[in-house]
Amino acid sequence: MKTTLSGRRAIAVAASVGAIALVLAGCARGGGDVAPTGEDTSAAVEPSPGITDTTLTFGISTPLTGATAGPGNCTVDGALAYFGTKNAEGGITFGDGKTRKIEIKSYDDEYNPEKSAANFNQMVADGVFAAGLGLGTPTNRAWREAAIEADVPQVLVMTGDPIFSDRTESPVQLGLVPIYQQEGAAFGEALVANGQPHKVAALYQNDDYGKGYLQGFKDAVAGNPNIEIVKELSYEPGPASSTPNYLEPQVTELAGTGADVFFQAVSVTPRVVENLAKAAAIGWTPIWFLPSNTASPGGVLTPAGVTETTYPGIYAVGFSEAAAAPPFAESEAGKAYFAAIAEYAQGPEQDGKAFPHCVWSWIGAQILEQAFEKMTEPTRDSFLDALYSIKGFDAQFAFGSIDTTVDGLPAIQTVSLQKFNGKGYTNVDVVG
Amino acid sequence: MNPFGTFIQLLVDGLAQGSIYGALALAIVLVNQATGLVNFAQGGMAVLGSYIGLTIGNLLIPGVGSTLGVVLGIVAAVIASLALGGVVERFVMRRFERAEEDTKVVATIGLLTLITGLVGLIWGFNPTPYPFFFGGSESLRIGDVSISVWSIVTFTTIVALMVVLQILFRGTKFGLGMRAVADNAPSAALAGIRVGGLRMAGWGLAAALGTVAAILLASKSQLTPNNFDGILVYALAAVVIGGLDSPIGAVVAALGITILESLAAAYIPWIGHDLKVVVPFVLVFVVLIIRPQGLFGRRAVVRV
Amino acid sequence: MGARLTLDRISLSFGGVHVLQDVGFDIEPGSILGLVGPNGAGKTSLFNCISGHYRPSSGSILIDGVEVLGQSPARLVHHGLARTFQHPALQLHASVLDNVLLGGHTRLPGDAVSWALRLPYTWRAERALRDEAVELLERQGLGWAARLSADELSHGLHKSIELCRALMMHPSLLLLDEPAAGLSHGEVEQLIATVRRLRDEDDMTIVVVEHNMSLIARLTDRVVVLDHGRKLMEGTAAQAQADPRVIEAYLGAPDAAA
Amino acid sequence: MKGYDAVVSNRWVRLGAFLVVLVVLAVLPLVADPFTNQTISHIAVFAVAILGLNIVMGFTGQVSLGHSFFVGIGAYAAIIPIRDWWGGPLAEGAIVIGFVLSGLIPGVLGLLIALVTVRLRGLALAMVTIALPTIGLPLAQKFSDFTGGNEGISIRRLDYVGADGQVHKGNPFAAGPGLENDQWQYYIVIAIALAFFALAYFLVRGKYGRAFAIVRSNEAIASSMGVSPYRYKVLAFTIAAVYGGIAGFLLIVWGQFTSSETLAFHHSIDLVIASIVGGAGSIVGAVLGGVFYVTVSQIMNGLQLSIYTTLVQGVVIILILFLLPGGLASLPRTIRRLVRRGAAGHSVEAGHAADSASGNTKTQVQPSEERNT
Repeated sequence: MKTTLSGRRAIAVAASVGAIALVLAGCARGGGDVAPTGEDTSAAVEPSPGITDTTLTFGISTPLTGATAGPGNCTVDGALAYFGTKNAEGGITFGDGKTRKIEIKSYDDEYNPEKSAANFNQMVADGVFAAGLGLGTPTNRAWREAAIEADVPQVLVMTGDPIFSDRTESPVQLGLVPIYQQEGAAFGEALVANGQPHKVAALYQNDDYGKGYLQGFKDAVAGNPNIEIVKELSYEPGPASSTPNYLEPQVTELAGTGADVFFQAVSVTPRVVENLAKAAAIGWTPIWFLPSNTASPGGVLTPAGVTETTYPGIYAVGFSEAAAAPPFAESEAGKAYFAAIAEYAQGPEQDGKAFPHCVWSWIGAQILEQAFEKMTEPTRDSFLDALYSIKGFDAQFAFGSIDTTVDGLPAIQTVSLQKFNGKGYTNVDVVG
Repeated sequence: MNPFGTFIQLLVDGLAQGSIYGALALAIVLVNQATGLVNFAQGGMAVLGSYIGLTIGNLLIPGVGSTLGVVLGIVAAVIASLALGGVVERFVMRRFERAEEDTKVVATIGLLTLITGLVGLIWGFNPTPYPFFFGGSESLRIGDVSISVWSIVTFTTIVALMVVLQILFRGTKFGLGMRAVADNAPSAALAGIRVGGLRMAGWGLAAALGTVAAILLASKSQLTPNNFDGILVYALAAVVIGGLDSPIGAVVAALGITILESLAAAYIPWIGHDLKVVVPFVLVFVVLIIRPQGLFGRRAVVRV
Repeated sequence: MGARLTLDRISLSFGGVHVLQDVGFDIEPGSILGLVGPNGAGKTSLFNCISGHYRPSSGSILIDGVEVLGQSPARLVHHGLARTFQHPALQLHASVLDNVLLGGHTRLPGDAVSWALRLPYTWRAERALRDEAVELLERQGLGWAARLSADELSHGLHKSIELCRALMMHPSLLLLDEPAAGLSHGEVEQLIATVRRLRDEDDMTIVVVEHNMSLIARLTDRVVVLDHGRKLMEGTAAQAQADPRVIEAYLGAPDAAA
Repeated sequence: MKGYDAVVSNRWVRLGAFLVVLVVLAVLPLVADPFTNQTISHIAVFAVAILGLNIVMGFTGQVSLGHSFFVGIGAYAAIIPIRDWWGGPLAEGAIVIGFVLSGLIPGVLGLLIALVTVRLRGLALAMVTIALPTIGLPLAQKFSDFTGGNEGISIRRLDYVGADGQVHKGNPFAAGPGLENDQWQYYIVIAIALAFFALAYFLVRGKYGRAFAIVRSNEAIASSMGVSPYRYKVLAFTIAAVYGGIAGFLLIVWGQFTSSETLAFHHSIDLVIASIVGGAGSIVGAVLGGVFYVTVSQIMNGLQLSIYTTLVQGVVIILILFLLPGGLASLPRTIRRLVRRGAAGHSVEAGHAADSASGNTKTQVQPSEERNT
């Protein structure tokens, strides 16, 4: 008897829970959807999520822990510093006349695409107005199409992957930093311009980053018989466990080619430091090319013990001033930047200059501000329209003016070839 | 540089880099001998130790001058690591003495997670240059080949440590006790050996050894919280290939896989630098299948 | 039907130490053989050779005339061999019933997929085995403990449970390694009754390693005495107790002969 | 016989509870907001992966530090056929092929690896399993034309030629009418996850559960029972690989994206940690592990404290190992034990002496199922 009783009771409970749930189901989500999709005749525009009359929420999904946490924290801290300062001044006046404060929400993706995809879901649930500024190709790619589906702007992402600036492929996206090909091409063009014959050795990271740089360079020197690429070596990148421990064998091998130009697309700071020291030690003194994210004078060249005379020339492609260079710290804008970083950064031990990404994020924040000031309605569409129509804006620390109107190119397009002068970099047009 | 010069250069560089893997492998062997487990947190502890050394060194430098400051920093790091290793063994790992193998492994993984999180929060993620107290970036040239002072210092330090450990293991009462503990702790305890003390000492020594390696590495390529993540994987491979109970085996295997990897990358085109990481791990497979106790290890007798 | 076990010139050495040298004997089906000798005589090593855990360096082991030397322990089970261990290794966190059911492992049909899909025949086999195990436990007076966790029971009960586990294998040849060690007087009596019943009713061939000479004398049909890895003598328990060589062998360890 | 009654009634209670859970799981997505659905699906994806890990680590005691390799391979095996064939003549068949391959390819790889390596004990096996992602990741990047390298493969907006001859963009896991995408994906993920949980639940009961357990605790005894440790370890490793691969498929259903990153070694570490926190020797533990894996990051994000996530995970795992070695799944049992010890304080055997004397067979009933759960 007891058996059947408790059995029945259990089933009864299950059944009633089911019944209640079904009733809830009938009214909750299905019912909720009907109202907004009904008539669309009201005069006032329905604001998008994440924006009120006084605030706007912006989400950043980026690596905050793990092997890429250094630059990752920078992508948050630059924006926090910039908008922190603006908020303290009362906020930003939007194109619709309202003054809003910008709230930055950061989400750790550990450089793991699956986490960044989950972060996107969370950002939508948290009601961010737009998201972006985050670092990483696979992590941004993981939610690119989800952002398109959900119509959430994914803007000013820190990856040189060209797909983010392709308006057809990526209708709600925009890249911040120049695409890798542009940077590689800038060096190639300057090398061609000096007219001398050159033998080039290349070391690149075997991913979109390294391959993009190399492709840009190759395209720029193509058809020029003076310039011969004598050897290309690569290495497998990857965070944490598979981060290459040292690349000196590649440098040694490339030195054996006797090349006089070393095109080096390596994104891991300590490895670049080692390579610079290594080549000098084994007596190989080519002209160097460094990518923008691992060319910091204070963070890379000085620790490597490199001076102006070590190599015939160290060239980097830059699109922003380097916070680690003395002129930056002495300028008014630079002082304001460091003060803001000191006040608002949330990442641990952030000095604002160990990685360039803090400055890039600061530039990105200015571009966002431009878009905010131009958007006339509190909607994502209006924001994207505004963002895509910035032209001739001179952002602090950025070379050249910002132009977001060109399909296929990111917000920062002006890349300059720079030569190391012992302290910082000076812009040059020709290698040599 | 002629092709032969390149070859020699690869060998020389492999020896120096392999020494770093070897040092960590040595630390893993030491812990295994003392407590019969494999410490996945070894690299994390090494990084923590060197950050402590850096901090203390930087505090001292204004007062005592840079060279002495750095040296004292390193001494402090070694002492701190000794203490850290002992404390971790006594208050964390001791709890898992009788636990099963997988629990112990996971405990050290938890430790690694904890330490990595802590280091990142305290010292941040910026790569920090580690001062070297004499011309580490200087190098000697012999013909085409250049050998950096760093390489020489690293290699000789590690080989010296290996020799000391080998003597310690095979030739002293301490080592004998350690082996007795590793073999059979209860009977070692009955024989009057202070098992707990030996275990703490083993952990402490291993942590100090790892810290020496981390400092050597950092003085070449800066200090980051994740400095040793990739190196740990190589060190484990070296330990498996060399044998868990053999200090010499661990170091020789570490040097061997590093050189083999570089040479395979340079001279076997279809491997190249993209796939060179595969080389040591394929070797791990091969060695384990042919000689599961490692090339230098002793076969354990399985009792029923 | 009990199995005939024939050992011929079994030798075993570990790292140069000769643990067993040319040991051989033959057991009649359905009889009980005692394997005795002082500590370190090689009794358990011989057991491990028979059960396949050790591989002798030479010799031959026949079960019902079939050579089984070199077969894995898991294979030997299919020759009707079951054994217990000196220290009963039960699944301490599993129930007594589950421990005993393990003995019936090879009698359960079906591969992993069938079991994962819970095909009806696996289900039925499991239930039948369960009924059998409960019955077996009840026969041993352990029915009350079936659903308890093994770690809640005493050492003596562990021994009984281990025996039940071995019996679930329906062995024709049963090896008992010190079955009485650590048992109370009452438990020993029960053990003797059980082992005798296995021989008399189930016609099992049984080999017992035991220190306790009085137990051996009451239980076994014949004994084989080992010393330093060699067979000292073979005969009845009374003959062994009277044999001067045996007495001498035990004199080195008089307390063991108690 | 009264003991049986208790068990049977207990089984009814369990059945009832199970039905409640089932009904809630079935109805919830219709009510809940998309994020809740996505989170539950996400948990289910990793619960399946962790369940595989539990079978190899928790149930047979083999340390596997390469589980992310199988998840990653499974994800590739699922997404590549869909990328290449969906919308073509195969239509939805591509998804079925992807599903089958996501279990099959990791399973075969796992079997081959296990055949060679499970003879190794403890650490050696751990080392070999570390080698899997360490080798797998560079290989996946090397063949980036096929695998998409680190840029990955996304199938959320896949080009396909429709019936009208035009090229459309479509999500192979888009919902039909009446459901939203998150609901549809939820149902697929939950249905498959439940099926694989049921399979594991049945498997670790009865013959195979007992065999795994004895292999874990004592190989010598296992072999004496006719349980070949080698065969059962190979079996467990292979099953774990299949579960990892299926989790890879579910990852695709959930996120429609994968890249070489999925294979990375440190994700294996994340899975091991989640497994231990949830309870490695338990089916329910896999769910709890999945909850831990997914929600800790989410909560830390929500609190805007994510830089502390690593530290928190480290602290949690050490605490769990100290206080609850059986993981969160063992919490009820531990509490019960503490309560019982506090209340009764008498040993069962003392109680038994009286019981058996009086022929009373009523003792505490501990259904054997509970111990595996």
